[in-house]
This record gives sequence, C-alpha cells and structure tokens, in this order.
Amino acid sequence: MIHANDEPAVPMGLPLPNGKLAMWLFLVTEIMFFTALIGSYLIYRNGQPTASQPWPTPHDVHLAEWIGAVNTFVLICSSLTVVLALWSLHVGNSKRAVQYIGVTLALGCVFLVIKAYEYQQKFAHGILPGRVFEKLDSPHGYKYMRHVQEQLEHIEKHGGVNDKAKKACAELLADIRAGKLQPKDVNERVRGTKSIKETNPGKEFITTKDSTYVDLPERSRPKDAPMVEGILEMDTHAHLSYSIPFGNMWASCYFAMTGFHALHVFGGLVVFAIMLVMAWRGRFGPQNAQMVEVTGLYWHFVDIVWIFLFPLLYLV
Amino acid sequence: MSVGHPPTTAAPAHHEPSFLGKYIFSTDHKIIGMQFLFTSIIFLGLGGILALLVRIQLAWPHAEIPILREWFVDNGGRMTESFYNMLFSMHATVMIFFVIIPFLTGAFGNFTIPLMIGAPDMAFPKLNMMSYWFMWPAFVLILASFYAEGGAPAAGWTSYPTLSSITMPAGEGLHSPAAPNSGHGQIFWLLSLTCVGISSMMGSVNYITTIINMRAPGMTLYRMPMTIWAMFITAILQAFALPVLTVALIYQSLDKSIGTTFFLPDGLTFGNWSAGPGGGQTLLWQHLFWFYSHPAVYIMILPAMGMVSDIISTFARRPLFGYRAMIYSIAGIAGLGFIVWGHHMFQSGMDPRLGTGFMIATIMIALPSAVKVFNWLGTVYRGDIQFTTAMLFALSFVALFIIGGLSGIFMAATPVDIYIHDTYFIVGHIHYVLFTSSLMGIFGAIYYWFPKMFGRFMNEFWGKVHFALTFVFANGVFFPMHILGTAGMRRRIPDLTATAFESPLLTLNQVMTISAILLGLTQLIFLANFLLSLFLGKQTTERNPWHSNTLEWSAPTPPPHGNFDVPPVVYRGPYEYGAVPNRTEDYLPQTLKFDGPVPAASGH
Amino acid sequence: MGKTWAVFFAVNMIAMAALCFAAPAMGMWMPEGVSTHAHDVDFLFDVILWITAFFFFLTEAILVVFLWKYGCGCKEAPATGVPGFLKPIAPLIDTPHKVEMAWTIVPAAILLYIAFAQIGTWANVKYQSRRQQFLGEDKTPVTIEVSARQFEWRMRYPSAERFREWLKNPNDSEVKKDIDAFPRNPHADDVHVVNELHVFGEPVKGPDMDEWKGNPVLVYLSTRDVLHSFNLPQFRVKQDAVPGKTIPVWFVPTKPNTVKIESGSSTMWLDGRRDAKGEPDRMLIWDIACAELCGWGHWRMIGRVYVHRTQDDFLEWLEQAGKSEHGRTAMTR
Amino acid sequence: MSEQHHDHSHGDHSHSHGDHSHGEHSHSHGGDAHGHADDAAAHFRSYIAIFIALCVFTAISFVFNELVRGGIISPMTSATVIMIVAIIKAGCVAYIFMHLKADWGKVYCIMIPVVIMCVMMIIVFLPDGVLGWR
Repeated sequence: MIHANDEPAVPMGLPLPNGKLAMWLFLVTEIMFFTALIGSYLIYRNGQPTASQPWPTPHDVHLAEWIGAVNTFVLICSSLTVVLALWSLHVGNSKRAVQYIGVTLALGCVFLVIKAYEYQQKFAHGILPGRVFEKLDSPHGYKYMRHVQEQLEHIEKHGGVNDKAKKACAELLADIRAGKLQPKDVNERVRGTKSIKETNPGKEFITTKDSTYVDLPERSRPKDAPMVEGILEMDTHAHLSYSIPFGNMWASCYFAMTGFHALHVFGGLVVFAIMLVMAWRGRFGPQNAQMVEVTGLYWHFVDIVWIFLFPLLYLV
Repeated sequence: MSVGHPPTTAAPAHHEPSFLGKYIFSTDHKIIGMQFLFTSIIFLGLGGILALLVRIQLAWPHAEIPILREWFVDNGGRMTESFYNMLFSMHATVMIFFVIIPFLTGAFGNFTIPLMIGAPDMAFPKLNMMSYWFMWPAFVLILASFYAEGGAPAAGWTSYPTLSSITMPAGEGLHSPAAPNSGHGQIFWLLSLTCVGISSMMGSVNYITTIINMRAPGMTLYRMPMTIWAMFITAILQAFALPVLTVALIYQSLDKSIGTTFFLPDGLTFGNWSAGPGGGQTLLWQHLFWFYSHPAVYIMILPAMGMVSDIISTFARRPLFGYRAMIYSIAGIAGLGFIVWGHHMFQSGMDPRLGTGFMIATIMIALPSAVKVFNWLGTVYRGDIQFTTAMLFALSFVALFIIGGLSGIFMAATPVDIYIHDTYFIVGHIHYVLFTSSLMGIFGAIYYWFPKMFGRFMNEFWGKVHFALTFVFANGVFFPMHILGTAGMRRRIPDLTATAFESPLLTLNQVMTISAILLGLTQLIFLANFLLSLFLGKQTTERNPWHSNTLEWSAPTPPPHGNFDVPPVVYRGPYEYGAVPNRTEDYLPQTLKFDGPVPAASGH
Repeated sequence: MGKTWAVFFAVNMIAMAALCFAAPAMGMWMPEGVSTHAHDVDFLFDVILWITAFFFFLTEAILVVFLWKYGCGCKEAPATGVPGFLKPIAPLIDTPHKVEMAWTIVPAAILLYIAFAQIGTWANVKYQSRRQQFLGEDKTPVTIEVSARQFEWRMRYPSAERFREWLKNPNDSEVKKDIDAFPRNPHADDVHVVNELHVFGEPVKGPDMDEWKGNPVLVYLSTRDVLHSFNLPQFRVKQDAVPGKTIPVWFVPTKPNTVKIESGSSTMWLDGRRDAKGEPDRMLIWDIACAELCGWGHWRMIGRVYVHRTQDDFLEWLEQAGKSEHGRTAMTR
Repeated sequence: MSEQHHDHSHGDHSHSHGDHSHGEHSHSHGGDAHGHADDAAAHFRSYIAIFIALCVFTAISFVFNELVRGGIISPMTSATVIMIVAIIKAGCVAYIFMHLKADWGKVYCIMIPVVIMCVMMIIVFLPDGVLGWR
C-alpha cells in the first residue's frame, strides 16, 4: 500500500520544444535511411568484386576527387553559415541572420550546380545504370563492338577529337569493319593500358618489357604483350565507351546515394528560400529562432551525410 | 531552460469547423483515428474476400468456381495459377499494410494517445492529418494494381527478387519475363508501400513527440497505461525500421524502371532471354525487407498487447500484474526484435553461421512474450471478471497468443525450420499471431472504446455471438494449418494434388475452407452490429461506463475538439482497481485526488 | 456466465489438442525421415513439441480455471466489509517479484536449452566446415549440380567413367579438387537429367541383420532465373537456390526406394517400391517440391528422388542416362 | 508542455514554444540572460574553430588519398585514416553545430540506439555480401 497523493502537478516531458524533438526523431529515421543506402553500397562494393574484377576506381568512371573535395568544402561552409545565422538571431541581429541564410542558400545552390555538372559528365559518358558495358564475352561483347563502331562513325563524320586520336579512331574503325577484332581488343584500343597503373593504386601489377598494367580479366593478356596507347589516352574527351567491370552497379549506387543526398539538399534550400521570403516581407526576427535551429539541425545532418559519402564514393 | 509551464485552466475556445473541416480534412486526432478505422474495416473486407478465394481454390483445386468461372473461360473455367498467386500476395499485403497496421497505430494510436495521456491533441495535428492523407495514394495505387496490365503483384507479400523485380532492359517497358504480374502491378505495389511508409513515419514521429512532451501534469512515464507504452514503443520501432524498407522499395522500383541492378545478379536467363549485366545481390533485398518486416510483426502485435492489458485489467477489476515487467518485456521484445530478422532467412542461402546467432536471439525473444502471458494470467487471478464482449476478445487474445507464441519456437529452431520453413506451419503461426491475436485485440478494442468514440454502446448480445463464432471458426481455419505444415504442405501452392506427400491433405483443407467461409460470414454480424450501433446503439449516459481508471474516460463523451473540459491532472497509476476503504467504487481514476490507502500500485 | 465461458474456452482448446493427437493417426504428420540427420531434426521437433505442449496445457488450464473461479456470479464474500464485489488484494501480489523471477528464469533456462540443443544438427547440415566430416572423409559423394529454372530441376552428373574414377580413389587430393570444382567445370560427357535426383547406397551386413547404408550426396545448387527452394521433405533438406550463388547441400540417405526392373530388352528404374515384385508404396515416393514461390508454375515444379539399392544399379543407370537422350531417363511417369 | 494550452489552430510548431527569449537558448549552458555577451562570443569562436578543423580534416583525407597514388602509403592505411577522419568530422558537426554538447542529455536515449543499430545492421549484412558463397 502506498500513498500516492499530494504530488504537485509537475510539468511532464523533455525540456525540448516539440519541433526540435520531432526533428531529432526525424533525423533518426534519416540516419536509418542513409545507413541502409551506405550499408548496401558497402556490400555491393565488397561482396562480388574480386581482385581480378575490382570495383571501379574514380578514374574508371570519370569521377574527379577534387570536385568532391570542393563540394565538401562548400557544404562545410554552408553548415557554418547556418549555425552563424542562428547565433546572430540569439545575439539579436536579425539582419545579419538573414544575410547568413542567404549565403547558406547560395552555397547550397553552388553544391547542386557542381553536382549537376558531375551528373552531366556521367550522362555524357554513358555511365548510367544499366547502360555501362561490363562483360565482353558474347553476346554482350558484340553489342559493345557495335556500339563503339557507331561512336567511331559519329566521330568520323563530326569530328570531336584531336588529330592524333582521329587517326587511331579511323584505324580502329577500319579494323572493326574488317572484322579483325575481338571485343576485348576493341576495348583495349579504346582504353589503352598506359594509365592503368596510375589509376589502379595498390592493385597487383605485372611488369612487362615496356610497360606495366594491372591484371584485369577484360584486359588480361599474355605477360609479354605490348603496351597499347588507347584512344582515350590520346584524347580524354573522346566519347568512346569502354568496359567497366561493375560499372552498372557503381552507377546505380552513385546515383542512388548522391541523388537522395541532393534531394535532401534541395529540401533544405526550399526552407531557406521560405525564410528569405519571410524576411523580405519583414516577418523574420528572433521569434523564428526555433525555425532556424530546427532547419539547421536538418542541414547539419545533410552535411554529415556528405561527410561520409565523399570518402566512400570518391576516395576510399 | 525549462519549457514546461504550469497549465492554464481555461481550455481555449474553438470555432466550430465546417463539415469538410470537421470530418474530411480534420486535424482532430479522434476524427483521424475514425478515418483510419473506417478505411481499415473496408480493407478488412477486401482482404477477407481475397483470403476466401485462396481457401476455395485450395480446397477444390479442380473445381470451377461459380462466379470466377466467367473470368477464366480461357482456362477452362478454372482459376489460373497467376491469379491464385495474386490472391495470396494481395491478401497479405492488404491485411498487413492496410488493415492491421492502420487499425492499430492509425485508428487506435490516434484515438487513444492524446486522450490517455491527457493532451488536447497530437503535437502536430496537421502532420497527423497528412499521415492519413498520405494513405490515400497508397489505397488508390494498391487498388489500381488489380487493373494494371498483367494484374496485381503475385510475388508474395515479401516480393522477393528476382521474381518480382526483373524486367525487360531499361527503356523497353515494364514487362517481366518471370511472371506476368510482376510488371506494372509490381510498380504500383512498390509505390503504394512507399506511401504507406511515409505515412507511418509521419505518424510515428508525431506519436513519439506527443507521448514524450504532451503528457498531462502528473502523468509520469510509469503512470502511462500499457496502451500508450505499447504505442510509444511501436512508434519507435517504426521510426527505426521503416526507412530501411523505404530504401529497399526504392531500390526495387529503380531496378524495375530505370535499369539499376541492386537486386539482380549477373547471368540471369529466362527462357531464351538473358538479362544484361547485373552485379547486385538478391539476398540483400531479403535482409533489408526483413530488417523492417520483422519489427513490423511486433508493430502488428504490441499495440494489441497494450490495449488487451488495459481491457483485461479493467474488466478483471484487478491491477495489472507486474506493470513494470510488462513495460520491460515490451521494450525487450522491441529491442530483440531488431536482431532476429534473419530467422526468416534460415534456408535462404544466408551464411549459416549468422543463422545460429539469429536462432539464439529469436528463441530468447519468446521470453518477454512468456512473461507477458503470465502477467495477464496473474491479472485475472482473484479478479472479478466481467465477461463483456471486449473482455472476451481480450481473453481470447491471451488464450490464442499462447498458441501463436509457442508455435514460433518451432520456426526459430534452425534444424526444425529446415523442415517446416515455407510450409503451412508458418502460415498457421502468422495467422495465430495476426488474426487470432492482433485482430481479436482490435475487435476487443472496438467494443471497448466504441462508447467513448461514438457515445453509444455496441450490442453486447450480438457482440458475444460474434465473439463465440469468430473464436470457433478462427481456430477451425488456422489451427489445422499447423498439422498441414507438419505434414509438409508447402505454402503458396494452388493445388496440392501434385505431390505424393501433400495429396492426402485435401480433406482437411476442405474442412478448413468451410470454416473460413463461416468465419467470413460471422464478420457480417460484426459489421451489422457496428454500423447499426453507430446510429441505434444504446446511448451512454455516463462518461465512464466501464468504470475504468484511464484518462480518456474522464473526458466528455464523445470528446469534443480539445478533448477535456477540465485539463486533467494525474495523481496515480492507471491500474488501481480493487477494494479501497472509505470508497464505494472499486476503482480509482488517475485524475482522482484521494486520501487514504489505495490498491497495491501495480508492479511494485 | 463465467463458468460458461470457461467451458467454452476449455472445449476449444481441448478440441485443438485432440486434433494434434489425432493427426498422426490419420496420416497427417511428418513423413518418415530417410536421411541420417532426419532423426536429429525429428528429435528436436519432438523436444520442442513436448515442451510447448506442456506450456500450452499449463497456461490454458490456468486461464480456464481462473475464468471458472473468478467469473462474475461466483464471487467470494467480501472480507473487508466494503460494499459490492470488492475484496482485498491477494497476498500473492504483495510479493510479485518472486513469482516474476520464477516465471522469467525458468522459461529462460528452457529456451536456452532449446537454442543450444539445435546448434550441432544445424552445423552438420549447413556449415561448410563440417561437410567433409559429416559425409565421411573417405567417401566419394554423389556429386550433382542442380540448376533450377522456371519450372524444373536440371541435374548434371559426372559421367559414369569419371564417377568410377572418383569412387576408386576417394582420398586422392586430385579427386577432391575435382569434386570441389564440379559446378564451375562442366565436361562434355557430363550426364544431364531433368527433375530426377538419382543417388545410391549399398547393402551391408550388420552384426545381426542386413542393413542398407546410403552413399553421401553432395548437391551444388544454383538457379538461373528466380529464387527456388530445393526441398526434399522426407530427407529433411531444404535450401533456397539463389541467383548468382552456388550453394552446396549435402545429406546421406538411409533407405532405398528404387528398384531395377528388366523387361525384355529395356531396363527401368522405378521408385516408390520396396522390391521388384511388390506393389508401389506412396510413402516411398519422394518428391523434390520447390518451396519458394517462383512464379505461376511453382506448385508443379516437382522432381523425384531415386535412391538406388546398389552402386551397380546407380552406375548402370548413369551409363544408360549418359547414352540416352537428354531428360528421357524417367521411367516412372 | 505549454503547447496543449495554446490555440493550435495556428498549430505551427515553430510558434508553439511560449517564452522565446529563454527557451531558444536550450543549446547554451546557462540559458540565463547574464553572461550573454561572453557566451555569444565563446560560441562564435567555437563555431569558427570547428569550421577550420573541418576544412583541415577534409584536406587531410584528400592528401592521404593522393599519397596512395604516389605509392607512399597502402590503400588500407589511407582508407582507415580517411574513414576515421570522416567519423571525427561528423562528430564535430554533431557535437558543436548541432548543439549535442548541450542537448546530449535530452536526446542520448534516441541517439545511442540508432548508432548501435546502424553499426549492427552493416556488420550483420557483411557476411552475406562479403564472405558468402559466390
């Protein structure tokens, strides 16, 4: 028996405003969401690829590390500006806060523009899910050869490569038409073997007389095979397809992860834009501190996600 | 620092909203709860019809079914296998995502949470409204899938790739070389479930925030009724697990539509057609799917457990035995629930060493369930049981959850699972947990809260008839499933005469089907009782007809917008039933300030 | 009123329990296990069955008794002088911790026992590391690649010649390597069969009577389209075939079901029979019934297991199958 | 708690919190008016410091990646360093920018389970993807 009376009516709950608590809970769901994305990426990356058929390197898929690094820097800056916006509201400087939010919005847009440039590169090179050539054994190999032939014919007609590469293109096209080549040979002459060492750090190399190259199955050749200077090594801007083992899987993961991240960035930008509109109409002040804080929490989370995506996709 | 303020006494005045604002685009948690309730009942009917068609096909595999005969003229008047596969796939999808979950978290979560914690509404009423309206795209899409080219999905509710997700190469349409139904219908299914997921996620964030931050003064965590505890933990489960399913659904949609290969490995060949390069992992779908869907099993049972605890305690006129143990066991079920998903995958080609770990965790999860059952029995002990319809349903929950819980141990044991995996044993198990437990709990809750919801009682006599027949026929359908499973009958087959070991089971299947039809007809009694009582039921004359302690009974009936005429202040736990000197009633409402000894506080 | 409902619950529960007891008698129970690990699986099933049955009866009985005793209309006289049906708190509730501890620790112990009792059997039939030991180091398993597709099982055997070589030198490392590489290394003379899994054993003289010992079977399971499940209910074998993976499955039969029947010029192998003259026995027809939904034809994706009585029978069948047209060896359908 | 007594016809949560001049300071230590200016300056300094640290860390991971190309360190070492750097960066952002420093006591019961769950999920997935049968 207990006496459960005379207790004062104490307020219940956490000393957190509802909005902030709900945002933290929402972030929990977001953490799980991105964990599932990143977790499955790790499995795809470490599961099926083997030493002889590795996961694509950034170079294989036209991904520039420095662009990712710049984007990281942009997001870090925007994280700082949003926290400074909140700080400005706390010290009572609403005007400064609006400026900071404006800068954040601008930085977010810069991030998206850079992202869009990267995407455009992927589209230009056909590095899209389900559209990358992986296997070169038949029938996929012959599809690949036909595809390269079409690309070469396009180059023949419209140009678009430098002179040195143009000659190589013409030779390759002639050889394909003559039916002299296997898909593997076509791939080798497009891709070349010179730059492979640079772009495959840490992989096992087989040293030959005049060059080194990594032993990939698509490019696996007898040890004394001569080095081939690929068309893409002569002109990196030539639009020619080559075989990328696990290129489709890479593209799938890349677009899924960065795509959902970009969507989240966009969502944040919408809120910042709303804040700016509010400020423009003169309805923005210290009373909006919680709105800024909650949005800031979200924005920092988006930043944290990128902090993990950058090394996972670009570096490691 | 503190954001809490002493409550102001005056409830704010509200202007009376229009009909549209009051019943359709309502932000009132009670109305939203009822919206969920009505749609769930409609989908219950749909799911039930699908189930009956499944049962009929199983019992008379070679018969021409009177009405369907016209649809299957090409097939000699017999149901096609694809149609049959569609039936059970959609039955499971509808029952899980559009009946049980909306019933429990949507209808009763919405109705009970603010009322039972003494809040005027949810923390975010508009978000709450959105969470209902996000169900509508899901409703439309899932119904539209029946009319999609090839029909509704037929890859099971688990939708395992590659059966579900292989399509022609990107840009060549959505036709599936694996099954006619896995094309367009599957996309509808995936989008529909994504909408359900978004809706549930909004709901769960809202519920958690409300329960943490909106409790009435004095309503400490350990004074919350079990219903609220169960809803709270369920919402946490949803918040953690749903995003993972969302990712899986999105991945599968992308696989189907734009040519990604997340779940499609290399070298797939269908007839003469060979798919493009893959690189994906089929098993990953199962991992992601079950990472959600196992906790989802608890999402589908924990709220029912909570409501049943309240009902049993109320009608046994006894404090809930081991209140804290009940909370800890719910939390234990939820916590363990996240590390047992692999038991759905013992035979799936998952690393068998993982299987061992999952087995131990799975078997141990029976422990909190056992504790709960014992505590319910302890609650009934020395009670004064009032056999209302609600109480009968709650008691049947206990009686039949025991069967569902015990049969789970068979599947949890890896070697035994080798034999009974994908047999009717698992079908029996899930129906014992979801029909005879969750749905019985839901029925009990409807009978229990109906007076508070609508200000009228449901008819007790017909309620009891409904209960008795449901109890008998449900056991008649679902219990023999264990026998079928033990005899090796596979699930998801339309015709069991194809193998030597299954064909002797036909007679038992026919008995079950007759029982199932009767079970379906019995629900018409419920439907009639429910609808007629809405308008003709006996009116409630008092706020607290069951003499219950929890807060919702101190609100006016039906509760107005804003719920309470007097903001409640809580002085005690929710289960103080029993003899109290100097008091003529045998219950002490949570809002009652009362001097003197009170019944043993539950669970100390 | 209370008593009525107590009886109602009790009758239902008893009816269900009775069905459980009656089912084996009506032939609706697990079919006889015909592999070496089937006994272990069945034993574990029975252990769990008896434990759960005990708790089923215990808890349901308690529930029914409580309903009978504490239902309205059968209340005791109030002890404290308060009005109505009120009565004092039971002494049990005053010390709930002891009760709770008891009903937490006892089930925990039982559940842990159940969990740990399973591990050995599971490891034997699924852990790669246990395969050699379980099948016998000096035995050559019948090595078969089973490739599932919608909606049939395709089996690939080594040729009779190659298999004879393997049988001769079971401990040879080259042979072991060859067996391991079998799924990746098809030969031109491999024998392809559809929906028929042929394995064998050998009669041996036991100490007091004639026995029959099965030869281990090693199946490399793969699929080329969707998920299937390689399900041999009588052998207590079940394993999903996963696209992109090749999964080894192994077991040892303990009973033959196939007899060789020579009629004129042709030889037939019939399953479901004890001997050449006897009548077919339904219990000896062992299906390979796909257990994972694989499309519209899932239900009829069914093969048969033929366990030959002797090695010679099997080799003779293998030779003939190698010669005959693809998939035309089935004599029973 | 104050929410329930507000008129929620304007139920926007950003308004729901009553006393703005105090409640918004939930991230600051004291939350009271005194020492406001000092607090503010200290906060500003910490934000800038974290920003600089983040930039430095980004540079570090970039440089380590380049070192692999030069063959100076092994990819494994660099991967480890880069991932540790990422975790530290995330920690910095969460701890200072997201005010976990002040709010940890209120949200730890959400954050600890979710972190455990993330790590566990990935670890449990790995055997199948990485070690499983090929």
